[in-house]
Amino acid sequence: MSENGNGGGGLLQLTAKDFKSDQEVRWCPGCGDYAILASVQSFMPELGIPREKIVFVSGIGCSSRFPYYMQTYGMHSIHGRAPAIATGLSTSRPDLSVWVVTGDGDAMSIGGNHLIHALRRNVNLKILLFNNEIYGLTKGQYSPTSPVGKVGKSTPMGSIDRPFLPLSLALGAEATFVARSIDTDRKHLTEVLRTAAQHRGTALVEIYQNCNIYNDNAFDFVRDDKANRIYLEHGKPVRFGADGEKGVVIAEDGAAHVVDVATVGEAALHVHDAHADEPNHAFALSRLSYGAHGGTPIGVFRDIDRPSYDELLTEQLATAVARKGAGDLDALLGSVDTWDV
Amino acid sequence: MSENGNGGGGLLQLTAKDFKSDQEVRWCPGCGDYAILASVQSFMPELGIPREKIVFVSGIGCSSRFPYYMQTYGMHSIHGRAPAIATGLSTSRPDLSVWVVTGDGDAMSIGGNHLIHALRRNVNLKILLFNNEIYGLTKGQYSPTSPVGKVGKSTPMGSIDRPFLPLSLALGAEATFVARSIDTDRKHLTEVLRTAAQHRGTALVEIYQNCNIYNDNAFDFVRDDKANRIYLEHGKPVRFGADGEKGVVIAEDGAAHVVDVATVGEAALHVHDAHADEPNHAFALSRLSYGAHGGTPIGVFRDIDRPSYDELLTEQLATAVARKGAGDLDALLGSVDTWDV
Amino acid sequence: MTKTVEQLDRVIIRFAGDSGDGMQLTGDRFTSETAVFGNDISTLPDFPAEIRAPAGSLPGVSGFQVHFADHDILTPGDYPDVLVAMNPAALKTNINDLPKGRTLIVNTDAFVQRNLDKAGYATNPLEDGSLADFQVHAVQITTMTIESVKGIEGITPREAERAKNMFALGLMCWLYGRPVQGTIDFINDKFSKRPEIAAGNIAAFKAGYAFGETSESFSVSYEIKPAKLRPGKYRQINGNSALVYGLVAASIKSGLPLFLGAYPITPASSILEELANFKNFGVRTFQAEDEIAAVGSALGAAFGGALGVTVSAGPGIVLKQEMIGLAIQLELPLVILDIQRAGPSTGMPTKPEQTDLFNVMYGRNGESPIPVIAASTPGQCFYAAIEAARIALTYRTPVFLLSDAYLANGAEPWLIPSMADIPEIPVEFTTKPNRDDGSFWPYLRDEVTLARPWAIPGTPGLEHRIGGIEKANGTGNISYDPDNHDLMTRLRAQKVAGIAGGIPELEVDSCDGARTLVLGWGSTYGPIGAAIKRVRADGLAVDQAHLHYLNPFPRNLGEVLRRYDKVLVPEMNLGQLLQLVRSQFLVDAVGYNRVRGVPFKASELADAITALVNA
Amino acid sequence: MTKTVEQLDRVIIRFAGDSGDGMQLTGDRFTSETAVFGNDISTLPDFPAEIRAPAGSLPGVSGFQVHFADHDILTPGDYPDVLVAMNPAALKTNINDLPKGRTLIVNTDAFVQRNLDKAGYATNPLEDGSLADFQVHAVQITTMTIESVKGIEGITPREAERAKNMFALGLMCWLYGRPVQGTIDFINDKFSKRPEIAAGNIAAFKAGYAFGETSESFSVSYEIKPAKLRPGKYRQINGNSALVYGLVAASIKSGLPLFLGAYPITPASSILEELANFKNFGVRTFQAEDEIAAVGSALGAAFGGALGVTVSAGPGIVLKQEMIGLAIQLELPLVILDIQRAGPSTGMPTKPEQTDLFNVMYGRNGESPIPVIAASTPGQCFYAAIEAARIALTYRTPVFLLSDAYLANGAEPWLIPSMADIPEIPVEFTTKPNRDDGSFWPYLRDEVTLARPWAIPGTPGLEHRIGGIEKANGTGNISYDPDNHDLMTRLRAQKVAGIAGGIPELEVDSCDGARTLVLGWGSTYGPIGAAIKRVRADGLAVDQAHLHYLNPFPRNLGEVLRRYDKVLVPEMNLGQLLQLVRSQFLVDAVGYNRVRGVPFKASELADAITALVNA
Ligand SMILES: Cc1ncc(C[n+]2csc(CCOP(=O)(O)OP(=O)(O)O)c2C)c(N)n1
Ligand SMILES: Cc1ncc(C[n+]2csc(CCOP(=O)(O)OP(=O)(O)O)c2C)c(N)n1
Ligand code: SF4
Ligand code: SF4
Ligand SMILES: [Mg+2]
Ligand SMILES: [Mg+2]
Repeated sequence: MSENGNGGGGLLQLTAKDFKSDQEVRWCPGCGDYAILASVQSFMPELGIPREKIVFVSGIGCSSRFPYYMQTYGMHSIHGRAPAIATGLSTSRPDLSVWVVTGDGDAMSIGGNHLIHALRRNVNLKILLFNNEIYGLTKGQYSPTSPVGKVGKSTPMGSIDRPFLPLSLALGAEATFVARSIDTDRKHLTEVLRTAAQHRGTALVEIYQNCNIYNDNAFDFVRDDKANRIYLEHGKPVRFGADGEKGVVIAEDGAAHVVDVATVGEAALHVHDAHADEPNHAFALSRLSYGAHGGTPIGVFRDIDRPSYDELLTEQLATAVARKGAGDLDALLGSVDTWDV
Repeated sequence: MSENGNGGGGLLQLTAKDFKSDQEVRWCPGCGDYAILASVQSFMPELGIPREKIVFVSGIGCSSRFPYYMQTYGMHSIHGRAPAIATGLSTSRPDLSVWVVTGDGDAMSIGGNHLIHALRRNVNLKILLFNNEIYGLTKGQYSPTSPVGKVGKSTPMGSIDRPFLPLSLALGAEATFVARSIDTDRKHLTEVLRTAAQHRGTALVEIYQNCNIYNDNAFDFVRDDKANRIYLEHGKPVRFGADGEKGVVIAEDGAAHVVDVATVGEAALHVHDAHADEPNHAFALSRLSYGAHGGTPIGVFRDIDRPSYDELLTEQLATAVARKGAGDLDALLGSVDTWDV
Repeated sequence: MTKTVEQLDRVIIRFAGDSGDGMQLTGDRFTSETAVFGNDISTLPDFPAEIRAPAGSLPGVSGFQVHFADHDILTPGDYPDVLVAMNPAALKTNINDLPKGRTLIVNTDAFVQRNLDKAGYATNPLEDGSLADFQVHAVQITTMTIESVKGIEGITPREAERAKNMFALGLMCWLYGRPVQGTIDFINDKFSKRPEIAAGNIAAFKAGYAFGETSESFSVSYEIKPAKLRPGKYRQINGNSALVYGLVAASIKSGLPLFLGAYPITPASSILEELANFKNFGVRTFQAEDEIAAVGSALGAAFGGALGVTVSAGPGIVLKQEMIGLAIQLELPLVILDIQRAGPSTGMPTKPEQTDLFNVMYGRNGESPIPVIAASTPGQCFYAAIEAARIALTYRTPVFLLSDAYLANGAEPWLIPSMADIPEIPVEFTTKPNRDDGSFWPYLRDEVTLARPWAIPGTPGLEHRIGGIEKANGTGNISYDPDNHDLMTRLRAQKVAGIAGGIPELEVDSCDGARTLVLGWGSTYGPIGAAIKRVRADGLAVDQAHLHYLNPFPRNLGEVLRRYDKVLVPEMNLGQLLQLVRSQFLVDAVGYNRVRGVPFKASELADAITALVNA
Repeated sequence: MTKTVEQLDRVIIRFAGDSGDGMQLTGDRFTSETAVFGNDISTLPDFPAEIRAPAGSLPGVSGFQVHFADHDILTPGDYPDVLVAMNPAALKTNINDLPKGRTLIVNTDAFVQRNLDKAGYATNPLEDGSLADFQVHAVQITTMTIESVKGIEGITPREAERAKNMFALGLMCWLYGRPVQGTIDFINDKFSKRPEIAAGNIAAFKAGYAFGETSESFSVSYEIKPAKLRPGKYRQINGNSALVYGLVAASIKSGLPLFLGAYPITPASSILEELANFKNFGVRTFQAEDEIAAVGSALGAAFGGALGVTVSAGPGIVLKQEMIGLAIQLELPLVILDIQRAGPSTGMPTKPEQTDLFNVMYGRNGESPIPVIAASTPGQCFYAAIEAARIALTYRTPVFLLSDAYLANGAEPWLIPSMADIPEIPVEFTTKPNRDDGSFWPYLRDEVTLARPWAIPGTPGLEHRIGGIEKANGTGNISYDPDNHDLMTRLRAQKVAGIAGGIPELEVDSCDGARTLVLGWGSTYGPIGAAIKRVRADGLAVDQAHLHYLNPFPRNLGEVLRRYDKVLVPEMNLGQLLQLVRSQFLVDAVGYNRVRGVPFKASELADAITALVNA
């Protein structure tokens, strides 16, 4: 995989195996996390970044065990706070490639605030959100992404609260990069990871992940029924279905709707623009899978260029030195009214 | 004001004065909070709800002193947590009218997570967010709504992080009601409060509020320059300007843009639909004032009907009683394997 | 083959297998049958924090120990008499606890090379002689399970194999003469939607039983007579369920609706989950976005007149503390359950510890006194919950109730209380002005309890505002007056200290001539009691006292402590109660402290006590 | 008119006025001139939590007390010699502190009916004889200020009136013979963008000075000779600035870039604000979304090899504790500054207290030991910050540094240190495998300090993972092994306890025959010292010791305590250090505890000491 040229990969002859740590993987047999781990490990060499420059930071949850399995630097932190910790690391060490791994409970429940603030700041982080629509590690309570009516351990009569759509929330939070992929679609996931890695600032990647113990089959509508996958491609009309017979239009109400291409004609279809300045169309697309469990867009919804937080801060530091000279504490301490005794 | 018929106001002959507590108001002279307080106090009688059924809950900040001045039940709680506290109150006491008062720091910085969760749950709360784009009480640090480049006490070289647009964030968080008004526009603010009060579930009202000490004139572009106020009215084309010469269209990119009515013709203008199922147009409008500091929509962006959290919970309680009968603990304790000694 | 039946007075069995092997269920069922049979019981489930670590791995081992007897027992037992090991990893992690000469039952089918490797066995322990010191029963459990299930339609091979825990259960039921009908009913109920699975499990269960009856490997079976407990109707209970029932009872007895705000966390989650089934009792449960919102919502509900409750474990309790500080300022009732687990930080989430005492006492800014009580046994959790609610409601204060992972999951027989016997918790909301001039002061205190009035929204004429800023005693208005702040600081402290007046004195289980006292709190009640029995049986005179109230202490604690030459305070921490009593009473008490994430063994405590007495 | 000049050895002045009257600025300027003049000084700013409460109201009063002398002084003084009251509310809230016979200067222009009403005066105190016991100087400050400014173009009447604090300052400068040029320069600088405002303020300042010289009301002016401090170059400093400089010094001396994650909160915000100006020192400041993110970001930066720092006050510290627990598990260096304020909950945000000691020691789940040090004076904050960083970096542990609202804002003369004299803080990152087999174990400890290696991202070959779950000593792999957990719990405790080996023994300021020791910590250093001086002057033999290290204690503390018959521990809390020393050393120390949100007065402490000695 290391033949890819991004970031000087030519020099480093790493393989997926180099990114496997010596720790035994402790997920349930059949868990979607395995597939994601394999994809990430095999994608890593492409980055062309030496392992020691890569850091994985996670919170708490099944998904958050991820860093233990990566032969990079890593921190398995506390519930919901990985983006905050990673922000400090990324901001003080712009030379590192910092990745956050989180779950739907970790990122959207307890950690919601840190997530949206990282997004608006555009901190140089790649956030992988393993969305299984359930709390795995604590054994099956509904999460903020579970659909209404979810019967879980804490909701015997069904949940009554409307879930978040992680990507809609992210776009409302001024995200510069949002994408979605599926645990088992290795090719697609790798492609999305590649784009995320190249993004300047915060990239949020939602990954539909099957928890076969507490929420099996939650994503079958798109995981099993591939005809429901709407692969978003920049500059292309949005089509899907077994034979591309379906498409997506942005309708009068500003919302994305699924249509028959035969009926409306290809020209009427929405042409995806991942780099659009305004997030409105990405927002419309992010809402398409709502409840319907039919056609569901995956891919990069939005990817725009804005300076990252650490770049701007580093710039301010340089400007300060240029303006005031490198700091001299002796001089500074004496720069106010002083007197001699 | 109590002649208004909403909610049985005819019976209660309360006036604004009845809603003034005996506590001396302790804001800086000239603070926008005074105007909001006056508007709220004079609006309250309209609700037709007896004072004892009304509760104001706040966090910490200048704005959060609000409950002390209202002759209702009230709690001045801790920083950022008012929505969480109010959620417990509203959920356990559906008979009350629960209002949250919060600031941009309180609601968007430390309290961001509680805010977005209240919104998605559609808890029966009316949230008044006093946005002065600064931390008032702690004396002038920039806030998550301050524009990029804000020079504040903690950002001597200017802030480098992109602010939230509170209404965009709320719409990304599945809000059922979002609105905006201005501290000094009493008529408009009252109108918005009226609509919010009638809404089922969470209503978020952003109020531009001038902090004349630490961020004076932040909203002059729309507070002073009334021609910049875009009054959103349901079912009407969106027009503004001194003589209605300007308007708003939703363009090809899905974004809202300001246009000359003379050029495009009235028919091209966006017709505001506050009750649209899909939030896309509201989202587009919520982004219109960004940085531009020109035409800025105020009014009700979105107001859709969805059951509130407490209604659904109360319903589950009733269903449980219907199914299992009213709880009998003696019976329940003995309903498992037992034995006699 | 005729088999003999031997009488035993008590037995300790440990089931151990892979996380996927259903050991917790097996243990639960065995315990249920044993309880219904009338033995006294005590159990210790022990499972990993991972949902299901890799099959066959050492970290994936899940265990369940049950101790049952014909007399009153206090702990799940130090060392097993029988170890059932379903795979090599289970053998490896548990064999060191099995005393020489005791019984080992192994599922030989699992001792294949792959599993031996995973467990780190260089050679097969079943063959290399390393188990020579034990009475080994090598049983082809998997094979026989699959065999037993043959012919039942619709069962997959995987499903057939998974019934092997029922085979083991059947075997153990035969071995100890347990009744079987309860398990058959249970299986039918559990798999009511898939009768073929039910049939398979029952077949495996019966096969295990039959294997015991017929196999030459087992020549003796055992009988353990029912225990003579206090007469009455019994059931089994674990600590978390008991807390749930206690909270519901407190809601009924106070007449206040129960509101629980919680965020899932091991080992506290089941309290939220179980209470969610009490909707027909008017119980509202709210799964919040985090622990801060959880306690916040409970406090909001309390402001509205509900019995507000929140529950968590260490990391979550820490997050709640700022809000609890607000509750202290607001002087509103609130019950906070802390199901302690091993720390610091994430620590060992499924393991018990007593390390949160300092945290609940002191983990807030400012002088913020709070009552703290602790439960001592699974069944006692029920009464502790009621008592926590009583204190909270009577004194208008947040209250901490400490339990731990051991009590949470451990089970014991429980004399079922009757609601009629539980005292009412009288709560009066203030509905009228409390001053002669017709005004209402929210901080005008009750002279006895120092509690402030609780006037809830909806009460006409008593509209008022409260908040976290210091307030004038009486009016409740914001006040920065130095003397008022000193006064309020002391009043809050006195109010909590005054609770001592309304709680029982500390009772001492004493014996003639004892010069040494063992003082405990929380879940060490069982092990300490068992240790005391042992050392007394050895002829030592040692007294025992157990604290259920940690703040304030029972009013006679100082006097009790000063009666002894030596005081030993065993704790599953580095000496937290110890510090409190040393500081408050200046007695040179010493600690026995182990922070291993497992309950004390009676034997280690007996050794420690003996050593101190003889020192 | 000729005026006499009298010599004084010390004076205490209190400026009091409306929040909008600029009293803090006035006090600051007076202090600066006084410091530059060479007196020893100590100040106590005292302002409301509201930004600007309603003009003229009692809660809106802002005060500033400055004590200056020709000798070494320790506190801002118990009671003022001179009170400057700019309005009736200021008079009302401060007059009770003014001893009979002392000087009162009032701005008569403000004593109009409206203001008298707001202050709750039924009659005008200037006229009703109630001030007869004081030497009252009734001055038309506003009128004369406006007069003085006349003729300066571009000043609004409102702006003219607002210069009245400069008039008052000018008058006081004359009265105590203070230099004036510094203030003139200061005004010119501050209003450099609006020269007319500068001119107006200078005119008012000079008018005040001139008024003193000419008015018959003042017949005497005073001279206070410079103090004989240790020779060297001095400046004024307050505690928060000193902490900032100390942190920057630690960054320089350790060679690590400084990263501060913080969220604004009174009285800690200025540390974030000041450090934000150190960008040319490579300092990165990050205003986080909340305190959890603030400490989290600092910990993330520490993982990356920075000197990670976070700062807050009570409520924010509580929120940080879960993350600090993680830092303890990770064994990474981190400095946490707690600028204590009055609690519980929001409490009284601008007022000092010492009530967070328990919170920082114990406010986390699990056994989570952490070093705690405390600063004693504004200037000492500089050294305390360096020491906190040294401990954190040397032992790879989070460290708490306690200051408080009094130290934060209070000022004193400060002998400016030279960077060259400050010892290096040697930090070595691990760059090579630390095991013979070429592997790297992140929890292989230094034998002396027990610190684990710090191998930062970017170091090839040392890739490793750390986390909050318990880990095996050495390898750092996840471990649920009971004995390992007990070991790690003890190792973490020992590591912190071992810091005692590297810190100085406690020094006692002793006098002949003393049988009583006064033991303090934190900002009570000044008042205790002043009280000791007094009681010794009264002939009592009393020793003093002051703790800068609260965890671990200096290794000789027990030995010191046991030397005395009586030990008094004065604290601005209900007895937190007291509990620690009683428990640890079983000495019957007693507390002097007041929780009033104001620093102790030397006189009250002198009384308490005397009472104890004579008891
Ligand atoms: C402060 C705190 N609260 C609660 C928990 C318990 N907890 C651990 S993981 C988790 C949720 C896990 O869900 P998710 O993030 O979706 O991860 P998954 O296990 O599904 O991958 C919770 C509630 C905790 N560890 N810490
Ligand atoms: C836990 C906690 N952190 C920080 C603070 C300090 N604090 C009080 S108000 C405030 C921000 C106020 O800003 P905003 O919410 O915008 O209200 P405003 O004063 O502008 O109305 C902060 C940081 C606090 N009281 N509690
Ligand atoms: S519980 Fe679910 S998410 Fe967790 S490891 Fe098992 S299958 Fe995966
Ligand atoms: S600081 Fe600003 S927001 Fe606060 S009271 Fe003053 S003017 Fe209003
Ligand atoms: Mg999940
Ligand atoms: Mg604000």
